[in-house]
Amino acid sequence: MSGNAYQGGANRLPGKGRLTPAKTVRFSFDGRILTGLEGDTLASALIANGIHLMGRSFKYHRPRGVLSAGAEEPNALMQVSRDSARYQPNVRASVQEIFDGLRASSQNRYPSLACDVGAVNDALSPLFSAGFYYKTFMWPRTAWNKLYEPVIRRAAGLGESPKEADPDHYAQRYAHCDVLVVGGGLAGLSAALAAAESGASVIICDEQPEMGGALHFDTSIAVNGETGFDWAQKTAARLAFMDNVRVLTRTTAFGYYAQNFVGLTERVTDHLALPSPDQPRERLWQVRAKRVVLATGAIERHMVFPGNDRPGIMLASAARIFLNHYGVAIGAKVAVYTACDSAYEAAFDLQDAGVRIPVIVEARDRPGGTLLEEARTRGIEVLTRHAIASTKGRLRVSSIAVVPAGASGKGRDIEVDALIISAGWTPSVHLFSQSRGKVAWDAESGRFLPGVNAQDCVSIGACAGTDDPVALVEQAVEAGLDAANGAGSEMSGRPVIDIDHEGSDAGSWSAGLVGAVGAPESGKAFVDFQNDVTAKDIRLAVREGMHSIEHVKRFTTNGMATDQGKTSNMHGLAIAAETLGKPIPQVGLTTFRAPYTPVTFGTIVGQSRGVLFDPARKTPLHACLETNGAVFEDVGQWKRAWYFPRAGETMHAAVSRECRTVREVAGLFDASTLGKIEVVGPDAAAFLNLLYTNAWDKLEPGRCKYGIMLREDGFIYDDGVVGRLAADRFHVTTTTGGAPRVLHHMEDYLQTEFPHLDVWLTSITEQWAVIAVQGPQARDIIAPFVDGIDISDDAMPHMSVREGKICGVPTRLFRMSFTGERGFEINVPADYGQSVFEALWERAEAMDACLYGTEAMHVLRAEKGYIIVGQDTDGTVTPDDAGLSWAVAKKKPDFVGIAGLKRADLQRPDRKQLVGLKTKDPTLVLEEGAQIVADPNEKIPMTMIGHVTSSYWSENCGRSIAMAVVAGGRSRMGETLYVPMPDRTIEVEVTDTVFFDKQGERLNG
Amino acid sequence: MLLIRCPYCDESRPEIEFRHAGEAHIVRSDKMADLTPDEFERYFFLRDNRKGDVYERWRHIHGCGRFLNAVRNTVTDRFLMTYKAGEPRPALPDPQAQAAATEGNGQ
Amino acid sequence: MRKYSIFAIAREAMRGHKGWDRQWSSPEPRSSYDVVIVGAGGHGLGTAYYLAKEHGIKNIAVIEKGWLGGGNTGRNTTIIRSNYLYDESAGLYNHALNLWENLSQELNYNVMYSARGVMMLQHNVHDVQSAKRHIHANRLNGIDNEWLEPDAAKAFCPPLNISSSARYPVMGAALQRRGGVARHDAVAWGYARAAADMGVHIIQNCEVTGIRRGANGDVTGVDTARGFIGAKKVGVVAAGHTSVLMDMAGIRMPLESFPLQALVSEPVKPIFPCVVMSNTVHAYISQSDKGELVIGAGTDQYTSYSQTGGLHIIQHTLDAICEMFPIFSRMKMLRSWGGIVDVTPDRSPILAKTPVKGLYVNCGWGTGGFKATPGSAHVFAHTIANDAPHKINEGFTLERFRTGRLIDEAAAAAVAH
Amino acid sequence: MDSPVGVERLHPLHGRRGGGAAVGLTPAQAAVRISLRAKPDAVSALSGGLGLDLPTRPKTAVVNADGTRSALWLGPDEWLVIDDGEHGGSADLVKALADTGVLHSAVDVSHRQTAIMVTGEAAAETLAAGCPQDLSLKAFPVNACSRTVLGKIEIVLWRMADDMFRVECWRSYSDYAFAFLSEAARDAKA
Repeated sequence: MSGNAYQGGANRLPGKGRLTPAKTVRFSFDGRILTGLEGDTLASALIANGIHLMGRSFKYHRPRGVLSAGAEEPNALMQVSRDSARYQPNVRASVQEIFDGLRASSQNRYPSLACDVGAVNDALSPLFSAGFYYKTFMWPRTAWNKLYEPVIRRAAGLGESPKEADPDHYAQRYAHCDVLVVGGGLAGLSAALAAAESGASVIICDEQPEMGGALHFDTSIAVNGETGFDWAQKTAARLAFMDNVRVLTRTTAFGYYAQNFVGLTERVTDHLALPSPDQPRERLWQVRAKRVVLATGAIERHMVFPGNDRPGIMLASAARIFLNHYGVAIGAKVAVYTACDSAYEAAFDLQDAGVRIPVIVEARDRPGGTLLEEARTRGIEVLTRHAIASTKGRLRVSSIAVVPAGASGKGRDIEVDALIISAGWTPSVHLFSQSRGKVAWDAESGRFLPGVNAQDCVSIGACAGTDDPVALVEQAVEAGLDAANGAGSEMSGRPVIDIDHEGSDAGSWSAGLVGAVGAPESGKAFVDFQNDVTAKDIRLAVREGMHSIEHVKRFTTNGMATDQGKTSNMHGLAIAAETLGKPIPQVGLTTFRAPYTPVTFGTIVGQSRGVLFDPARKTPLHACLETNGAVFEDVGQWKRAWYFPRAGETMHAAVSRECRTVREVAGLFDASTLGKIEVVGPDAAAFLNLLYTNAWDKLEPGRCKYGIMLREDGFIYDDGVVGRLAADRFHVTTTTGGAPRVLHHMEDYLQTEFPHLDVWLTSITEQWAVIAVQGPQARDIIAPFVDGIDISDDAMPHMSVREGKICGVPTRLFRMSFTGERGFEINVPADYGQSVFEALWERAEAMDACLYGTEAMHVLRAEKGYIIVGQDTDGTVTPDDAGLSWAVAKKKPDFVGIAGLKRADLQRPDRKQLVGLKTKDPTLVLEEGAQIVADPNEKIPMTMIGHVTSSYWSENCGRSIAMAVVAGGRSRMGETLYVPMPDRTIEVEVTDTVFFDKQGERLNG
Repeated sequence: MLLIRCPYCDESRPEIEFRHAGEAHIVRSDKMADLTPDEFERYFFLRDNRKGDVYERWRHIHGCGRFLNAVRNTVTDRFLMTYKAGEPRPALPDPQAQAAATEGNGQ
Repeated sequence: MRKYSIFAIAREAMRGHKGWDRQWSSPEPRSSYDVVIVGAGGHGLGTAYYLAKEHGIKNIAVIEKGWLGGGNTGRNTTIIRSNYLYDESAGLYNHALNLWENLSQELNYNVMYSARGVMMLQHNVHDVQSAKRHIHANRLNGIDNEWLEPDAAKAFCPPLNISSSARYPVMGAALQRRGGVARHDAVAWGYARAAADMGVHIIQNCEVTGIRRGANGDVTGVDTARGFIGAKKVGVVAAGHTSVLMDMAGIRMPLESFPLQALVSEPVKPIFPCVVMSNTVHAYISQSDKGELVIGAGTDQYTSYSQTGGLHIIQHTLDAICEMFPIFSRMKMLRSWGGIVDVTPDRSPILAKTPVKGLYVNCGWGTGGFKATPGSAHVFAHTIANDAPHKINEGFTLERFRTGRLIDEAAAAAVAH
Repeated sequence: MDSPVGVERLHPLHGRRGGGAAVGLTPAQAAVRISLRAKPDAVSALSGGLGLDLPTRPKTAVVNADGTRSALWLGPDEWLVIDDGEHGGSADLVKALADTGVLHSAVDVSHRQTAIMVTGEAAAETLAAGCPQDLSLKAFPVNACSRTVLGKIEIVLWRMADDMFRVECWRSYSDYAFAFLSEAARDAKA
């Protein structure tokens, strides 16, 4: 493109706009290499290159150009990529800045944008009235899934999803400030300046690359003697320089949550050709502000008339931005169709830049102020009380047909190559509404304005209906000072912001709603461009009984596209109101919901990806276990050693070997993840009496006991061994998964029900690494390392605890067993865990002991009939159900769960009770979760009387073993029951739950 | 994310430091063993679940660890007050004072 | 009622669609009805429909505070499945699923029930045990639910990340092929249209302010924003607001109401063929016919009627989605919203008579009521018409919290939705 | 407690370094830590036992004269006492407290926790990536401390100087904490 007189596109006007002609950028659109200027959006660069056709609509696949120059864009959505993984669908061309190497392509079209077969839908559109799909596709029944739905799904959907994992990263920041100013236009900057100079901490954000808001296009306002836009840049720079201010551009406030918590999304690199790898793609700001100043401006509405969607037809403000900011003329012959004065300013700017304005079609009786006269002085024809009846031009508007308002007929054709439209401005009350503030209808100006606040916020400027720049600045400065004052800042001072405004008063607002214009009924007059919702669709919805605006929205999909109705909602409402014959406020306004504009999932996720998705908790022994070949399983957030396969060993073989070795020699097991709570204080035993079903008073220091904890409703909540270290000190253990909730549960009772007890709870789960040494040789393995503790059976019997040293470090040594073998659980301070473990393992390995994992642990305990809470119980099992009624103290006056246990249903004799199961064929291992029936010949639905909770191959028993809960199970000993599987029914015998060493002799070797 | 004033920390803190702990001022009988099924149902299952101002418990679990009580409006989610566990159920602030509080800072 | 069909559309297309009737009327309320249903969501409208159609009661009003279908019916993520563990739940939800399959034809309204399969991912040994317990129980109850190994899960849902290096690798999945989604609004509208056609009055924008009881304690009617409306029987079907309404009749409920948020992405071409849920990483996702990814997860932690919730809940949800489906990280959240779900202590609904004669309640669906809509409505209509529960909802009583005979799907480690 | 011969005290973040020019991330040296619980009437005796005045104002920490021992207010009856004197702290604080004879609970949590020092001009910004509290000097001055949240874990945060924070977390979360802060540090260049 070098050598082109017009840098960055043929429609670039020399001397116009604020971009630098020398700074060119090369990008591509649908494979065509194009040149734009640095600072261009895709939309401005394409128009500069004479391209108006940018997309296809959702339903009818109609050719579309850009409607707006901002975030409200419904039409010009594109797929944009930097490389194959950095790809993004549905990007608004009016927002995406171009950079060298950017690739854009149109979407929702096949085979090409100019020639799209999907456009056949447009021809068939009479069939596709609003909600048509509710009325058809019902025959034959199965065709919906197989035929209709797939077709509908393929036709819908705009762009394509990314197909590769996202290589970019995202950042997040919490921020706190006295004042958050949303919007960096004249109002927002003025408020921020006033607040900041009063000493308040201020965050100001704006979605555009530069501050300025409407000053981007409105050249009629001068501030402090310079152009408004220049003032905005200088003010932003001044603010950015202040320590108490953070200025965020390319940053959209998307969600206003409770108590002034506002989510902002900052686009950090999507406009850069070569971002640094440390830069996040986007950054989420979660701001808590003492006060929020909403200066979110207003959004221009389009005119609703037949054929209003052709490429080349756009909002007047958009044309003005393209001209005044980007230096791009949208056409050579541009007509105007308006019901709002501000379109005249656009027309005059265009004319001043050399664009021909063949006609201004004015829907009203006359425009405000002296605009009519000025237009005529400029030689522009103004047709008041006129409407556009139709337009022509397949891929770009080529002519308009103008008729007097209310008249029918073909009208007068006027040739154009672009058309600018304006039906007035909708104040952006989105965030205000999200804050749960109530909007109020202002009948005089025909718009919803902020009404009653629900949070500590203030709306200023155009979003609050303040149109006059002088009044607006006054209001903004007051809001800034007041916000600073409210936050406790006491500095005084008032920034000087003098306005020189040459433009007309924005004035007349009322005529722009379709209801008032009375546009012709024929043809497709689009209300929601992206979803192809026409005025007729809305009238049809009302006719069909959709009288709530929410029904209208859902039935027609008006306002539900990616722009969320920024340009269409008010029109939809006005048409519905007109059809219903009701005033607008009685029809209501659909609720505004976060986000204001779509927000990237990755931004919301931030750092919570990969290893930071959820903490992976590893025990102090993890590294050694890994070195020794452990395979790990996830248990809650913990990584636990599951089994230790040797070369060539299957899981089954490894587990069998581990189980056998533990019973023949001994095994080492990492029990560090078990929850541990230190209960300290003179009332410790009294407290445990209340929290456990067991009685604790008589437990001597140095002894341990198995305890059961219930919920108040009588069901088992957790279990574990509790050791008494001293009269006033207990070492409580919990299940691995239960640790946090058990502590919370105990704190709850301690703080709120039993605050009179002198006792404190401290989590010591992570203080201690726990090495279980289990098996006949357990004592011999640890003996050489133990210091100061007599570990003989007499001195330290089963279920006792001692404090002393092992390997020279302090230990809490428990004599206990979850395997049925002689066993110890060695607690050592976590940082020493690895060293102690290595010392023990060196000796144990030499003695042919093994390491065993959770799977072998499960088998070994099942051989002994020990339950695992959460596996053999769920939240519906009582102690008696689990065969643990011996652990429920009969004489205690109170414990948590005592009342719940007494309820009728918990006393039923036919409750499901824990039993053992032996398969008739000892080689068959039942599947955990398999259901049990008494009558194998019953037809489906079968009567299920229980299920298998635990089931394993037991190498030590030489057969399979299982535990199950079975209705009335304990009275069924010896009975044959059945486990129906998909391919066969397995016969089982009900037994008790102890499969190995029924007398428990092995606990003492 | 709500902002909750912890009466122990004497500061407003973000919701994620807290855990909601259900309706407040439900009294656990000192004779639980004698509760009838009806009484147990009332104590353990039935809840006011009011639309409007509710008394509720929170725990500043990732802060000072204390349980506390709050009065919150379940329509606006605005906190009217928070107070320490064990303190008696306070009368609700009069509506005018509430309105005044609404005018000022949310918290 | 004008029959909906492609031929009707074609005829209307030729005359500008001027001939369509109102789908339902907006009549003035009568002074009294045989049955007043409070709440015009899917469950309430469906109840009225089945009362009229199967029980011959035509003098019915459905009274709605706002606009019909505007509560949880119009706010949920539309997942349909029936692979519940307990016989009672399985019976109820499968009854619903059987009705879903013919609902479009039954109502002559395309509710777009799409049996694309609901796949529930399992990420650890405990998950797998629990899933298999469900699968076995479902099979013996005649409910389809099958186990998929990770490769098969990936084949069924290609965007799924089954890498063993994921934080919580997929160890398999339980798939119910008959599960799927439906179009939520259409369910409410379809029932409304069909009920109205049988003479049911649907009265919108009419808040119930009181439930009146006679001298003998029986229900006599409801006070509303439009005056007193007499009724022999009143059915409260007002998910989220049940406690508030039942309080008007002096009944304290075992319910708490929580905000439940959901969100959709921008629409994209078909990429996601089924519904995927994960209880462990905690999120669920499907793709609507419009192309939006429809995503949800758990409730906010506190009780609330605000219909809004915290951004951090959305964050957790999307963390989980991007963990399971890393390709969606660049997708964009288009819209988020909140509903109010009332939750029972055992996470199972209450579909029952109450201690007040003539007053019936259908509530407590927690986060998963949509899937039950036709089944719930059908048995609730039976309960009201006969003043006795249908066999299918016999267990879903209010009394179970006194007796302890709970239907504790939550405790059985089932998922809530 | 003395580190015995041949048994190594292995810091869970042994050898880790992170951050860059604007913020440094360093594992703190080993320390003795006590979770101390007591009612108000025991505070003065316990203070005597520890040789420092236990703070009674929320969100404050007190450091002894030679800077080796500190007490952090965590709750109205809860303090975290950290001693990182010689050899990673060798004081027997449990005994010292027991000797006061007043009612309290002192539980050794030296190994339950570990700490990461976050230093440099971007320290507060780095933490703000995951900590929802206001970390401005006004709201969180030097010697402010609080149990709070960092990303998905609980931490105790203590500002020891304008640009120096100590982040205490449970040892199994320290991998996460370090990785989280490392990524946050990439973004938080002052």
